[in-house]
Formats: sequence, structure tokens, C-alpha cells
Amino acid sequence: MKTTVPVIIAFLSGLVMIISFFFSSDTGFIGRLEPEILSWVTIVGGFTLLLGVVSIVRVNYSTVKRRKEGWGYKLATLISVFVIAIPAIIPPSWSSIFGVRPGSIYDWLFNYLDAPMMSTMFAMLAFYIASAAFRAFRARTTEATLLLATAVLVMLWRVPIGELALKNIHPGIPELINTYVMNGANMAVQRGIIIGAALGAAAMSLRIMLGIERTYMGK
Amino acid sequence: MSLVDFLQIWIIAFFTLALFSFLYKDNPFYKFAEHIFAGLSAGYYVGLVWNSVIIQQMIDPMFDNGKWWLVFPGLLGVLMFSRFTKNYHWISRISLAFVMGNTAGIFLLSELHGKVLPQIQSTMLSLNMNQSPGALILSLIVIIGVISTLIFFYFSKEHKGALGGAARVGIWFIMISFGAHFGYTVMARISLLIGQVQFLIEDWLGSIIQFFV
Amino acid sequence: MIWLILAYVLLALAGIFLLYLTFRTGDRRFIYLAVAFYVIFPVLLTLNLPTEISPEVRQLYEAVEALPDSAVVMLTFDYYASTLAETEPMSRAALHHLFRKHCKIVTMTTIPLGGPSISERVTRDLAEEYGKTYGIDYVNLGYKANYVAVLKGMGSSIEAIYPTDNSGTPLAEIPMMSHIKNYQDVDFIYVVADNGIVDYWMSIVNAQYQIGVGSGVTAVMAPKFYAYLSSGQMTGMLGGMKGAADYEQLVHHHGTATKGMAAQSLVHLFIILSVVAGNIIFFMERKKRGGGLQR
Amino acid sequence: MRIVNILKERYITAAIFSAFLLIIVFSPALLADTTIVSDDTSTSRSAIDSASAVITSTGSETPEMATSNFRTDRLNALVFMVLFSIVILIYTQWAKSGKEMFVRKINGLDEVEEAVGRATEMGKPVLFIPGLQELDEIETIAGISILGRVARITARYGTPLLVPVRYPLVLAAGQEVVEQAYIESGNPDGYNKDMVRYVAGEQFAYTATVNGIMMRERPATNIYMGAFFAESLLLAETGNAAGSIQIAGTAQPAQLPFFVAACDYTLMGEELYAASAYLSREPLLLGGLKGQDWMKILLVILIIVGILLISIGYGDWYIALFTSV
Repeated sequence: MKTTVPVIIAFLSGLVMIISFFFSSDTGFIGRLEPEILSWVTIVGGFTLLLGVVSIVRVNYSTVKRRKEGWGYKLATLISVFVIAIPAIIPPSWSSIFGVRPGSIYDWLFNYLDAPMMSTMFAMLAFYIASAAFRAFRARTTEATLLLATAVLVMLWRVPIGELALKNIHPGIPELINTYVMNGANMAVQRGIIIGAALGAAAMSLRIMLGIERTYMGK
Repeated sequence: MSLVDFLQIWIIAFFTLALFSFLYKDNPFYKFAEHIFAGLSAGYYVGLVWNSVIIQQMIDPMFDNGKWWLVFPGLLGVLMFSRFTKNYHWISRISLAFVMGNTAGIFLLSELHGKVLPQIQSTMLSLNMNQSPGALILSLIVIIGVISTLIFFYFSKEHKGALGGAARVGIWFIMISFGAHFGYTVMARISLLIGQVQFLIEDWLGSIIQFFV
Repeated sequence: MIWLILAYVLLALAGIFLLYLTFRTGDRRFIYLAVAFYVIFPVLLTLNLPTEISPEVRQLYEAVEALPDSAVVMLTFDYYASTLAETEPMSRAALHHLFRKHCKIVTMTTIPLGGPSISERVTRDLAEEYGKTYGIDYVNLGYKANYVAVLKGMGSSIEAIYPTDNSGTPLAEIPMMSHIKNYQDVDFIYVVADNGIVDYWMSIVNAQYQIGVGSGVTAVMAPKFYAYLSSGQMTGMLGGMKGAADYEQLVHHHGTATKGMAAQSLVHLFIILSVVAGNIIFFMERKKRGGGLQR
Repeated sequence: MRIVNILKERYITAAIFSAFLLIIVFSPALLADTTIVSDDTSTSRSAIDSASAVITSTGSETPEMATSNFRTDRLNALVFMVLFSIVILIYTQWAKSGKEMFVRKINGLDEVEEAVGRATEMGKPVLFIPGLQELDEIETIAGISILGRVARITARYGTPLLVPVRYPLVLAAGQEVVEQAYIESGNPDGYNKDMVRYVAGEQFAYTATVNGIMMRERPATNIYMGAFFAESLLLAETGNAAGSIQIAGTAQPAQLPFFVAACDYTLMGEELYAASAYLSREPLLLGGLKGQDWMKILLVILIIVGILLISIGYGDWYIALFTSV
């Protein structure tokens, strides 16, 4: 019961998608069923987003309650969850600062706090890539040498000053890089990787549909 | 510049600098900003799901168009939360299985039909001699690259002899591709820093200058 | 000219000096300082360097150019706020191009964290500039969960997935959507993304519904998509900030990407310098140790 | 409940699945709406193209009829899917029944053993990171199964083991695997629940903490096996700075360059899955791997045949067989 029902549901819902693929779109029953089921999936999928919110509130609440180390910061997290969430679920008909439209508290908090912070977190990687280039990227083996040489070439090619320098050596170099490195060797390898990964993903999907693979159920 | 704009810019600047201060070393400002960030990101989902899923996809169609059956996906969604209970966590598997099964059904075909078929089709390039040498070389590079990469990731035989040679060629191709990846990625990382610096200099410093002038 | 060369020499010397300090003290913060310096310096000067337009960027531009006037284009905002610096210029350049061509634009997003807010902000900004009306010239569908189901579902009915637009107006009440029912009514899909979603625009939407898909992607992902460009599944690509800058040039609207290319140049050159310097040190040390590499 | 019990037998489910596929194959004949239109040889490149021409032409004339049509133009996808499914299922079945299956030794695996040995000599810990994804990701599963192997070696030598994780489910699975390894190696007292610990949920908070661990505890060996994203560089660079031996494995192509450059050994892409199948001998992993290998060889042969045919100028019909619509 605890695993059989989910397995049957997974099988049937996957089946509908496969059948609908092989019949032209408005095929009677299946044609009407498919969009309906997909809209259900998007609804259920929406709820999974809330699981993370529940987890974060639970974890932080227990830290704050027990006054564990750093509970002040966790309290800040908890407060910010509610500060952005509560105005968002109040209907905007009360006041334009509620809801999620432009001009609401929700939109303001996202655009002026969350978004810049997200950008900053990733912007720090620029510093790390430079220090890694200096300290970690060594031509230890033939393979690493090949990697570094291509990397340097591509770096030059991607920026205006570098492109100019390459062109000064020979005007055809940038085009050669584009044709034989990016669209040649690189493309071929990416294609090989895409084919391999697609076979892997398809095999995984097959196993999920047939209930052979149940890791997602915590098994 | 109005006072509101001015304050907004300063708030962004404060949090940006607080996070950047981590580069020097870990400090309370960084920690504070990081925790606010975590909270806001989580809270954002509540507003999103409430409006775009619960209201727009369920409540509105149910009451305006009489689609009462949308209760069922809502129920499936709520059942997800049973995973936080001790004895009934298995119920959440039903909802999960519904989503996973659908996705698997779409993937099984889209990966084979939308990726493998077109990709192998476009690898079947002509090696006919009556094309330009440039095109012929490119075709050769692509064919050898794809086949040797596939062989490198073939695990059912030892890489010895001809197979070993092909795998060796494969690894060289792979390294060139990784080099291209690395060279390209540098640009991605720097772009993000440029974005933040553009803000700090143009908006934030600009606001200070405007304030005094 | 002489001043320019002198400036480069000075910049290079500064970089070498900071690398030397890093090597001596082992403190990587000197490198951070160098990176900050090379980014801030060009941003202060606002240099505009011309770039050679990449062929895949031109391909996308021409694909959009070839669309009939008032064609329906779906523009996606599949990116998080973390990569705004790379992707927002692409969206903006695309909107300049599409609005100028009087295309009907349908925007959507598959990103839960921020997608709807970003698409709302950017499209409204540009629509104002071109005097376009919401609901007649462009529509923002917003976000729905589970991108696989969203991409597949819009093939049979957009309304099944998006009963309303982002702000809650039923699609039936939006004039522009009256003749846009599913992918068959869409002429081109312009994906701007910072994650693997682009793969599914190819493997589900392009493969099963035969609509042209062009993309603007971050530089991290661009190398992979040469495979789709070459198989004809993808019609043109903007790769990273360089791609965005090229597109800005093509639509004659210099935005933040074009401005950023000067800083990009300097930091790229510095990183190349770091790789070279690091390897010189490596080989010198190895020689000192007697050629042994075994560790 | 009877039906449920029958369906429990997965192979019966598989059989039903195959039967269904067969029905689809024959359904064009059963439905029989499709009238065969004579081949317009001047324009159509191939049989497949003309088949799609049938669909479109009937579609434009009689839409009602076309609506119940089987997509004959997608027959190639159907054949491919059926073949693929059969191959994967057969290999999985063989693996389950204990049939001997050869998987070549993955080069990096010896290195893992050696690197753990070095940590033992130096009396320093081994750091293992099973990636930054949830347990439903196949890369994480592969990482966890390699963790089991590593834990067995550290249990044997009594080397300290550190496993910081990002998700609760990975935490539970990791603890179970490590404990099992210590018990099986006859060193149950060596196991400590804090070996596998939850660090933080947010990507960069997690990375910052792990970097802190690297600098403080100075592990002699860092092993990264699983799904990694932008943090790959931060981890590998910090580990490099701390002077650790590093072995990495991930299937994220965008992150591999950083691991290849900064680590001493890297398992690339599918090598990660192969390594975990090799080590665990888990039938599911092994069967999938062998089945995919079989498909790869088939694809290589198909490609070569295509190249030969097109080079001598008789390949158009063949290439058209692979058109996806």
C-alpha cells in the first residue's frame, strides 16, 4: 500500500504522457486529458516550493527557542520570512502596498534587498576565479596543458582587446577559433556528453515509471 | 533625486558591501546580511505560491469557471506536507509519484526524440572529397570528436588496443572542450562583479555626489 | 597612442606587482585587490570598445529580423537575480529589437525566485519607452511550477497552464491572447536563461512543435549549446556578456553589456597573466626540487 | 488487492508496459483512418517526410479525421524507445539475477585508496563531500555509494572521516552508509555520529563553512563526489591552498574544468556513475550502465553507417530516418 499505490500512480501518469506524444494533439479523450493533467502537475509542483519554507521555519524556530549559538541571526531569518510573506498574501484590494504587484512591499523587498544580495553572492566568484587561476591551474599533465592552452586562447578571443591582439598576429585567427575550436572540437565533445546524459536520463525515467527506481520515495 | 531613491540606493549599498566584506574575513555584518537573505528568499516563495498557484490556478477557476475538480490537485499538494509527520509521511509519496511519473513520461521521450535523434543525425556528415578542405576538416573533427567521446564513456571493455587509442583521443578532445568551457566561464563570473561595481560607482557614489553638489 | 601603451604597461606592472605580493605573502587578498582595481578602473572611465559580432549572435538577430511585423514572439525570463548583470542586458536588447519591430510579445518565466518580479520590471520599463500598451502589444504570463509540465502543457493550451496573467487577469479578457492559444500561434521563442532549462526548450518545444528557438545564455552554459546550434535545433545564441554586447551593437542601443566589455578585457588579461605567472612559478619550483612531480 | 499484488511484481508491470507499446505500434492499422497518399517523389526527401505529408494533408482537408491519427511520422521515436526500454530492462534483469557483468576499472578509484592511505600515514582526516544536491539526484546517490567504499577504508585504518552535507535526506543516507561500513569492517567503535553532519542549506553558506573546515582541520585528502555547481571552484581552490590531495567526480560539465585543473584526479561525467556501479555492484546501477553502453555502441555503428552512406551519395533516405518531428 505504502509503495504500491505511488508506483501505480507514477506509471499511469507517465503513460498518459507517452500516449499523447504519439497521437496528434486534439485526439479526443487523451487530447483533453493531457493539458488537464499537466495543469494539475503545475499546481502540485507549486506546493513543493512551500516544503522548503516549512523546513527553514522549523529549523530556525527550534534554534531560537533553545537559544542555541547564533540564535539572534536565526531570528533575523525568521522575521524576514514573515516580513515578506505576510504582506504578499493580503489581498491588494485593501491597499496597493499589499499583494505582489509592482509597488507592493513584496516587490520592493525583492528588488531592493533580495535581488542585489543574490547578485553579490555570485559576484564574489570573480575574485575566486582569479586567485584560482594563479594558484591552482597548473600544467601538471599533458591533459591539463591542453586545457590551459585552450582556456587562454578562448579568453583572449572573447574580449575586445584580446581579439584585437589575435587579429594582429593573423586576421583569420578569431574565425579559426570559432570554427574549429568552438564549433569543432568543443561542439563534438558536448554532443557526445549530451547523448550520454540523455541516455542516462531516459533510463532513469523508464525506471521511475516502472517503479524500479524508488529513491525519490526515500527508499 | 528624491529622499526615497536616495535611501533605497543606500540600503542596497549597505547589503552589497556587507556581503563583499566576507572577502576580507567573516564578520557579523556578513552574517546578518546572509541570514536576512535566506529569510527573504524563503518568504518570497510564500507570496509566489499564494498568488500564482493557489489564487490564479485554483481559487479563481474554481469559483469563476466552476472547475470544482481542481480541488484534487490542491489536495495532492497539501498531502505533500505529510512528510513532516512521523507516521503518515508515506502519504506524501502519492503526490510526489504523480509529479515524478508525469515528468518521467515526458522525459523518456523528449530525451530520446529531442536530443539523441537530432544529435546523431547531425553527426552523419559527408566525407566526400568534392567539398572544400576546410569543410572536410571540420567534418572530420566533429565525427572523430563525437565517436571518441562516446568511446571514452564506454565502460564494458578495458581501454586497450584500438579502443584505448580512441579513448586517448577522446580525452584530448574532452580537455580542449573543458578549456573552452573554462575560458568562457571567466566571462560569466566577471560579468556579475561588473554589474555590482557599476551599481556601486554609478548609483551609490553618484548619489553621494548629488547629495553634496 | 603612446599614452594608451603607457597606460597598459602601467596596468600590467601593477598586476605583476600584486601577483608578486601574493606569491611572497601567500595572501590571496592581493589578487582580490587587483581584480577590484581592474573592474573599477574601466567602469570609472566608461570606455566603449567595439567588438566583432559573433556569427551565432548575428544568426539570432537575423532570425528575428526575418519575422513578419506583428509576429508573436515568446520571450522568457528564465534567470535568477544572481545573473542579472549578464542576462538583463540580453532581455533589454531583445525587447528593444522586438518592440521596434512591433512584435506581439508574450513573456513568461520558469524561475520561482524572482522571475515574475524581474520580467514585470524589465518589460514595463521598455514598454513605456516605446509607448506600448499592456494586453495589446505585450502580456506577462508570470510563473508556474514544474517547468517540464509548463513547457509541454503550453503545446496544447496556454490557458490550461496559465489561466490568468501574472497580475491575475483571466487570459480570456486580454485582447492579445484571443488568437494565441498554443505554440502553433507563436512564431518564435526567445529564451534568455541562466540554467539548464534551455535544454528542454530544445528537446521538448523545438523538437515536438517545430518552432524556432533562439537563446541568450550565460557564458557558463554557452559552450554546451554549440551542439544545438550545429544540429539546427537552436537558431542563434548570445553567449554571456560578449553576446549581449554584440546584440546591443546590432540593435544600436549601447547598454550595460557594451560598457562592461572594457572591464572584461582587463580582467581577462589579468587572469591570463595569473595563469602564466602561476605556471612559471610552478615550473621553477619543480626544477628546484629536481623535476619530481610525484605527490 | 489481488491486482495490486500482481502489479507488485515489477516485471509484470514491465510486461504490461511492453504490451501497451505493441498496441501503439499496431494502432495505425487498428484505427485505419490514414489513407496512404502516393509518394510525391519530386519534393519529399524520404518515407518519413511523406508520412508527415500524409498527416498534414489529411489535417487540412478533414480536421476531424486527423484528430484521431496516430503520428506515423513519430514511428522512429517509438521504435527507438521500445528498443531502448527492452535493452535497459533486460540488462537490469540480468544484473538482478546475478549474471556476471564486466565493468572496466575506473582509473581514479585506485587513487582514492592511495589518497586515503596517505591521510592515514599523516594522521590527518579525510574530507568527503557527496555533492550539493538532494538525494533524488542520481549524482548524489552515486556519491553516497562511493562514500560507503571510502568509509570502509577509513574504518580499516582508523582514519578520521569528515562528511559535511547540505540536505537532511543526504544526512540520513550518509550516516547509514558510514555506520554500515564501520560495522562491516569490524570497527563499530570507530564510528561516530558526527562524522556525517548537516552544515547549512544555503549554497554559499555551506561552501563558506566547508572552506572553514578545510583551513582549520587541514584534511590530507579531499574527495568530492556528486553534483557541484558554482562552488566547485571555491572548494577545489581552498583545498589546493590547504595542501590536500584532491579527487573529484561530477557529471556537471560546466564544473569539470575547474576540478580537472585544481584536483589531482577527476572522474568525469559518466565515470562517476560507472565508479559507483563498479564499487557497489548494485544491480540497478549496473544494469543501467550496461544497457546504456550497449546503446552507445549501437549509436556509434548507426553514425558510421550514416557517414559511409552519405559519403558515397546514397544516404538521404537513411538520414531521414532520424528526423525528429
